[in-house]
Amino acid sequence: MYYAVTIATLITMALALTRALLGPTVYDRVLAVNMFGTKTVLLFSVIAFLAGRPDFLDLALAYALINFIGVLAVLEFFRSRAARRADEKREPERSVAARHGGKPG
Amino acid sequence: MTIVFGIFLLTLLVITALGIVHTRNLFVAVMLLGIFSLLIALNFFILDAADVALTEAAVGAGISTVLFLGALALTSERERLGTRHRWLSLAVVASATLVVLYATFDKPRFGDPNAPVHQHVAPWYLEKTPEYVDIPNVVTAVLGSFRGYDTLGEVFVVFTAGIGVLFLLSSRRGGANHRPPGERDASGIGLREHVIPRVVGRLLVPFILLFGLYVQFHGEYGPGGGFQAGALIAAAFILYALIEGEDRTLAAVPQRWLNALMVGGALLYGGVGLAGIVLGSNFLDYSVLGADPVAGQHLGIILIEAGVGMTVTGTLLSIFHAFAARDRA
Amino acid sequence: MMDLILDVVSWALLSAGGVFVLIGGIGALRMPNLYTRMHAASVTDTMGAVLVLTGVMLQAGLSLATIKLAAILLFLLVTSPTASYALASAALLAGIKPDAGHAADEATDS
Amino acid sequence: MELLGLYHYWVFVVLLMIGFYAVVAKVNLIKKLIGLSLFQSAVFLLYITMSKVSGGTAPIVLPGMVDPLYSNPLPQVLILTAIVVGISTTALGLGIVVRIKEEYGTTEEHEIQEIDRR
Repeated sequence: MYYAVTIATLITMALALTRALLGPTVYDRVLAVNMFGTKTVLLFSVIAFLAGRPDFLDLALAYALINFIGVLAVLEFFRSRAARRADEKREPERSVAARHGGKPG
Repeated sequence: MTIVFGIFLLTLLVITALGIVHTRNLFVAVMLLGIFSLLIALNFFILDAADVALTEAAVGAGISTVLFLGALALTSERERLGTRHRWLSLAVVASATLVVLYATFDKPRFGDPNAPVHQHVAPWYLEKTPEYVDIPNVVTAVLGSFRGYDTLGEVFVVFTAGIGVLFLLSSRRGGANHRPPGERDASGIGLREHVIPRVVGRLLVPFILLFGLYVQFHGEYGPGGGFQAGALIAAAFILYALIEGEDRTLAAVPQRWLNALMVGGALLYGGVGLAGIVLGSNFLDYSVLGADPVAGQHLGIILIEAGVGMTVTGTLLSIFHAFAARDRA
Repeated sequence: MMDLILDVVSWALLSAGGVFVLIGGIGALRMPNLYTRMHAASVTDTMGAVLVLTGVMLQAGLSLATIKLAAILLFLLVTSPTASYALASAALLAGIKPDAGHAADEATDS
Repeated sequence: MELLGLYHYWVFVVLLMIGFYAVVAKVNLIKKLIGLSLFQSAVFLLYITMSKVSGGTAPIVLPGMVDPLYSNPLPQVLILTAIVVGISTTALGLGIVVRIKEEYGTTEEHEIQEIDRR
């Protein structure tokens, strides 16, 4: 029965990967990555039992804790990009000057 | 059956890699690289390399995405000009592929227990670890004790790379420490306005730290060790920086401390090695550190793993702060 | 007898979990726009994870593995919906409308 | 079945060459670095593939296992350290790209070369 779950998870991974490759928006891709992360946690837990080494659940635990960071990093990336674009719209001269590193310190 | 799963995952891996190279949008490439990392960690796990899978998990899931996104924020997200000399490159790559493919037919078949790689020192490691080092995780024993020199070198490479990034990115414009406080704009506050991720993130940070310490000190008994723990602890602080903003993270753990961690870890490792000489044995021979050789090995491995963990934490966090500070300068 | 009941329950949970996971995958691929895809993916993500991990837990019995599985389940239950929320809010702020079926196409990878 | 035993090596070769193609053919410096990390991952995969022994288990001793067969720990040790070294060196490469972007205003290789020629 572990096999059934593993196969279902693997197929879902393939579907999520298809979604990540198709897009169409970046958010779809982030969604696919997030989904892929959860499926990885499940697969790690199931395979640990399948291989008879339940002490390797640490790996699933690591992913359960860490996967979140990737999504938050993406969110922060979008947020700071929006802030930067708003800045550039407001003060085009200043940001151009800043980009050329005109002023020291 | 597990091998069939492995083959399926490897196929997905190739498709992901093709997608990464094909897309012109670098942000998409970084997202796909995240999937690639998850897939390769699963493959490592299926191929019996739990320690390696844990390392890939600790590094690939959080830190590498964060670093690539940090670099993209400072450069550009799109490849404007795709490929140069496409047909020439394809021809070179195709011929190289054929040569290497031809070479693979001489390789021993997958999983062959009589392959040359299993005949040399590896059986000796597996056989002698219980006698000389007496810890269950043979990988940690080889990493810390039998091949301690090698690991020392790797730690110094990590350390040097950290110094390199600090040199490159904290020049001229000034890092976060030199920025006048009045100049701060909205980009340094992290996700403070997003209440739900913030609450959940704050909940997770202590658990990631705890798990990092568990991986650090449980590395002799299960998958884990300094490299994984360092990456996990760095990931915890990166999470804190994402939800609470750079400045609060730097207030909690100043750059000075990180520098001290980087240097201190490398020094601790080298110092344990020198202690071996002082106590009348060879460099990085821990047998003389304790009352009997096995106790000495235990102590030595705990100390050098701590050194590795310190250097890796300090380096990865310093690199992250260097990119983040550059973003706002 | 007890073992048999435990086995049957855990197999049932595992297969239900597998079905949920699979449905989520199909939904994420086949739904027409971002928010419906997110709905399909995140709801089944949580449910599938609960079912699969509980099923494995029943197999593991009372051991350190069960505690670890419970921790994994707890963290997944907390982080997975949060990640979905964060993503949906980012997409909404970026101007992708939930109601328009094909509005997503305009915002392709911008 | 005989040839299936080589599948892992073929995947290694294909991944290696995909990474190689990105490094030589792509103009964008960050894309080159991404290609380099694909290349690196392919090498990791080769080593870990070689460490596997059929019917073996991870080289972490479990009490109570009868006559265990372990996979080879040595390649795992090499790759474990290489992953962390890999992310550090990738970060160094990204740092250099960021500096190049600041000085030249672009991350496309031949635009940089044109600016240098002037």
